[in-house]
Amino acid sequence: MPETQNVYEIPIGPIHPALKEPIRLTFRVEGERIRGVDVRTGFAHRGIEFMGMKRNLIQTLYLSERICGICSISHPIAITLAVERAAGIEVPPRAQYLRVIYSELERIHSHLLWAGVAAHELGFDTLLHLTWKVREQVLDILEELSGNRIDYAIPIYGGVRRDIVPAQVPKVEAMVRYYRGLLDELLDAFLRDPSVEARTRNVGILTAEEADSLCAVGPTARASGLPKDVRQDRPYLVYGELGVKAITPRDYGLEPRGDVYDKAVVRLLEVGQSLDLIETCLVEMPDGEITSFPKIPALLAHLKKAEGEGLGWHEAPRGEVIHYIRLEAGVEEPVVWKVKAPTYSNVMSWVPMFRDQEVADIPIIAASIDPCICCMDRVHVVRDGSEATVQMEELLRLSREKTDRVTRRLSPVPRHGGWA
Amino acid sequence: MTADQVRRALTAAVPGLQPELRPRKVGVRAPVEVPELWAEVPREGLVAAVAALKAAGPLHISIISGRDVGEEIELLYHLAAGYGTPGGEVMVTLRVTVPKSDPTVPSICGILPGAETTEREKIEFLGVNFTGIPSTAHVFLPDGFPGHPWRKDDPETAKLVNRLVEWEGKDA
Amino acid sequence: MILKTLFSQLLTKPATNRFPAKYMPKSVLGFLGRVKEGKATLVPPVPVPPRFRGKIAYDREKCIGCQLCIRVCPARVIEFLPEVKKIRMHVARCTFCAQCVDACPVDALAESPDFLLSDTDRSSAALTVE
Amino acid sequence: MSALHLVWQAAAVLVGGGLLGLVYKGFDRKLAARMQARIGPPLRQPFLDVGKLLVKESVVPKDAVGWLFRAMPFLAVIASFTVLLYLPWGPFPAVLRSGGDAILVLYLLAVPAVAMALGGFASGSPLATVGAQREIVMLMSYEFPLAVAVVGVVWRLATLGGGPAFSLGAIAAAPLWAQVGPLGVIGLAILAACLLIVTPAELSKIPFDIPEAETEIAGGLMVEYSGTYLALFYLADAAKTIAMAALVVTLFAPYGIAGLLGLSGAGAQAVDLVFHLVKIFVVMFAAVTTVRVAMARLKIDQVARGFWLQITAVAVAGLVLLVLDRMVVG
Repeated sequence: MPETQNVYEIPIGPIHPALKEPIRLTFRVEGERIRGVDVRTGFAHRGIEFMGMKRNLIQTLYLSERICGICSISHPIAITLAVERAAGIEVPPRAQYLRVIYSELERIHSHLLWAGVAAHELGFDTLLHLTWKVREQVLDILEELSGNRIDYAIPIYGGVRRDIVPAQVPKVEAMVRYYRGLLDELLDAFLRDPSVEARTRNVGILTAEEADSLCAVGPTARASGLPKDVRQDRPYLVYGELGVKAITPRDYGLEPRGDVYDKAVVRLLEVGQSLDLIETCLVEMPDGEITSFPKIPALLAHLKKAEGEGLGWHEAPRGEVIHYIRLEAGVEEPVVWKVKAPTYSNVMSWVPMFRDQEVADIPIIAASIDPCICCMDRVHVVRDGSEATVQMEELLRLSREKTDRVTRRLSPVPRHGGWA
Repeated sequence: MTADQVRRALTAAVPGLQPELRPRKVGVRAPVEVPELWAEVPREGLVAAVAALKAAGPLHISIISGRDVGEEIELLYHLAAGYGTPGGEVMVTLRVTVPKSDPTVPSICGILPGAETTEREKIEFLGVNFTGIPSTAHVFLPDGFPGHPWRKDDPETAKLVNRLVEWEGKDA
Repeated sequence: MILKTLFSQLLTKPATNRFPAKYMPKSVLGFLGRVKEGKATLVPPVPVPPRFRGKIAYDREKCIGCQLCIRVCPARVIEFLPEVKKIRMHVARCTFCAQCVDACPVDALAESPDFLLSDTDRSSAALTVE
Repeated sequence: MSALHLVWQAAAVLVGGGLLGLVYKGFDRKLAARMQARIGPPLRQPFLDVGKLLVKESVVPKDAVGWLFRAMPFLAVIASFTVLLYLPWGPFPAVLRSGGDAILVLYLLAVPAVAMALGGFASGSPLATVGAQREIVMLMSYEFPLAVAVVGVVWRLATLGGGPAFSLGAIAAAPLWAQVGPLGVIGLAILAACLLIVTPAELSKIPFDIPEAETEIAGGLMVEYSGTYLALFYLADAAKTIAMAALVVTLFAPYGIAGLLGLSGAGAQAVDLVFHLVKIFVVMFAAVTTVRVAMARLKIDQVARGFWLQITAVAVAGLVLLVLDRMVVG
């Protein structure tokens, strides 16, 4: 079809209610049909890799945790694996199981979070509230085990920082039972609801060939029918022994189409898979040390004299996370630290997914890869004065003036200062 | 796919290539060895090496990492050969070194369209040129951003860092 | 079905814990002041688990001024006081990873369950641990 | 009836309708929240919202067609409040009963939607433009089943000789259910169901809140509106909610309970008025609140297809049944 004057541009972002994080998508739209999309990112670039290369490895570990609040176990696991590889550190067996338990707990909470967000993008707020209500259980368990609801600060080079004590095991088991009982209800609410199906079936299709050539990872690739799961393909920790199998819509008796519905299927089934893994780990976990460096000074000394390079990978809830690190003897900071978050691989998949879809589908398609923009963007840029950027002080002054104006109009009595 | 197959594919494609096998022991009860291959590739041989890997099985690019080593720029292509085969994936890292005077590398987007994001990122951050890349538009940095942040001799980045340090000092 | 869930939720108590008060007070700080004076009651927050990582507690007597905590702190929370060889912590910057607690060789630092840390002044006494 | 009396009645209906609309909005939000296991805003929240909007600055975008942008909220409010004057209120007949009939009500109900669409086009924002296009498509989709349902009922009544054709007052005075045969009852039930499905569409509520679609087009039509203008649209929506629910009640359940309770005089009128309001509330709760918490937002093409094909077909079937009933019963 020739481009007519009916084609106009709709900007989505960097600030938009459909986007939980800043990214700019410019759509060329004809009526309600999308003809083209331009993706611009970088609005949340903080320069984390750069900052990491200015800090010692222990500080970098916590920085990596803050690449993303949702994948806050995935990035630390990938970086610890990379550093352990580079510095030749062994991880005690129990610690390996503990890392698996924590990452599967995170997968549950991340997938439930996604389910809620997806429902919200569809205008189905009830499901959002429902899933986020049940998500509290796993957050409570994470809080119970790690002491924090997010940013758990659990992995450390050579092991983990906190053990699961016997008194906590029944609580974790209770949580597993809770979700087992609930999973059917969730599947019912998402996959057998006619209005959800109407909005997600055959929307945002990513074919298996496209997923393969665009190097999609995680549930985005698996929904297209590619059984790609780092836990099964390239084993690490104890995943090789746990018999993880990549979940595709076939496990739900569906032929994969790669649409949003399939992505929901994969994510919800993975919640069940994570429950299985947690249960198995709790049973199989051997006793013993949880770290090979109980004393921090010894760890710091070992890392300082380590020399080498290493890769660490992990299947985060959203897909493959990979960290490359290079250490040099006598330097506490990593010489090179490169992070790849899943969204980095998946962002290219948006282009075929958006093609010829409707404007109404934009939010759910954008959300279907479970984008984590802050994972992907990592450089902070300060722009001074150029391109009519308003400085923060100026913005503050303007908004205060306006509040004053409005309150003066509201009440004849002048307002007292302060926020109380 | 086994490490041996990958190694044969690589050496057949680029004569003189010497892939180094770095296996890692994984697991607790019945440990297995997960192979990793690292190889130095001249930039002329890069496309041939990636094409050979692609011909040998499903191929995935994780990321290209890079660093500034004085007069040269080192690029590491982290690829996963045999992607999607249970227990049969081999992590391949190809190391390409280019001089700063001519930082040009052939693009592998023709073989792996998914490499575009990471190649574009290298254009922004390291000032590497990729021949044959579909688009060179910025992905992360604003258009017209001065300099390349990962180059150690980049005066613009140095200024930026100084400004950030000053700004952070205010915060403390 | 979803309708069943909806109507059962209509008849049960909402999931929200009404912390700190059942209804939004005119002034939160004023309300907290009245709570302190015993004139108002606080709706208690959801209790924290036993090993919760809250504000770091500091035992000044035990501290030997080794500065190990400063070396591992990712957020530059801790300031060294060279005259007395002790530390000062600016909790406003803290990320609650408790790495300093792990690093401390003499157990001068500990995790406290205190998480009600909001304040209008980032250098107030409540947010400075000495 | 004196002119003063008329003015007094009109004022009571308008003020009462507006207040009632906001109260129902409060109930709607509270009940929806409780269904979602939330606490929800206090019942007076809609009043606070309107109050706050009224004191806020009303921004008119630079690219907007200023006069059109400013005029449309007023048009929406006037039209939706005028509907209230043409509807009977339980025991009380409509204030302007002599001036208009069901057809006029249908037209007036369409006006706020058109006003919102024009306002959206006038605001000069691409998001509002998309929203306005969607509003127009929505209007065209649900208008036909709505017309079939309303016209079907009033036509059947006219054939029974129940009073002037298309008069809502006549319908309220003589409920149809008892006057038609079994075919007619089925037909009426079908039309009632259609009208209940059209109700959330008419009010732009989930699953039909497509023109506003907060997550898709950031509020769509309303995206550039602020301050007083937004408050006016809010009030128009509140009045329209009441009007639509009252229309459903008037057409299909115009019964009072005073007779059953053996009351008469002012007491009966009061009881019936309250009962009427309760019925309005029930319709709103069933057709708006419950539906909007139990469904996802549909897409505009799905809605258009659904209304043009399925719902229209069903409504026409109901109409045909009524026609057959007329042939049988007379």
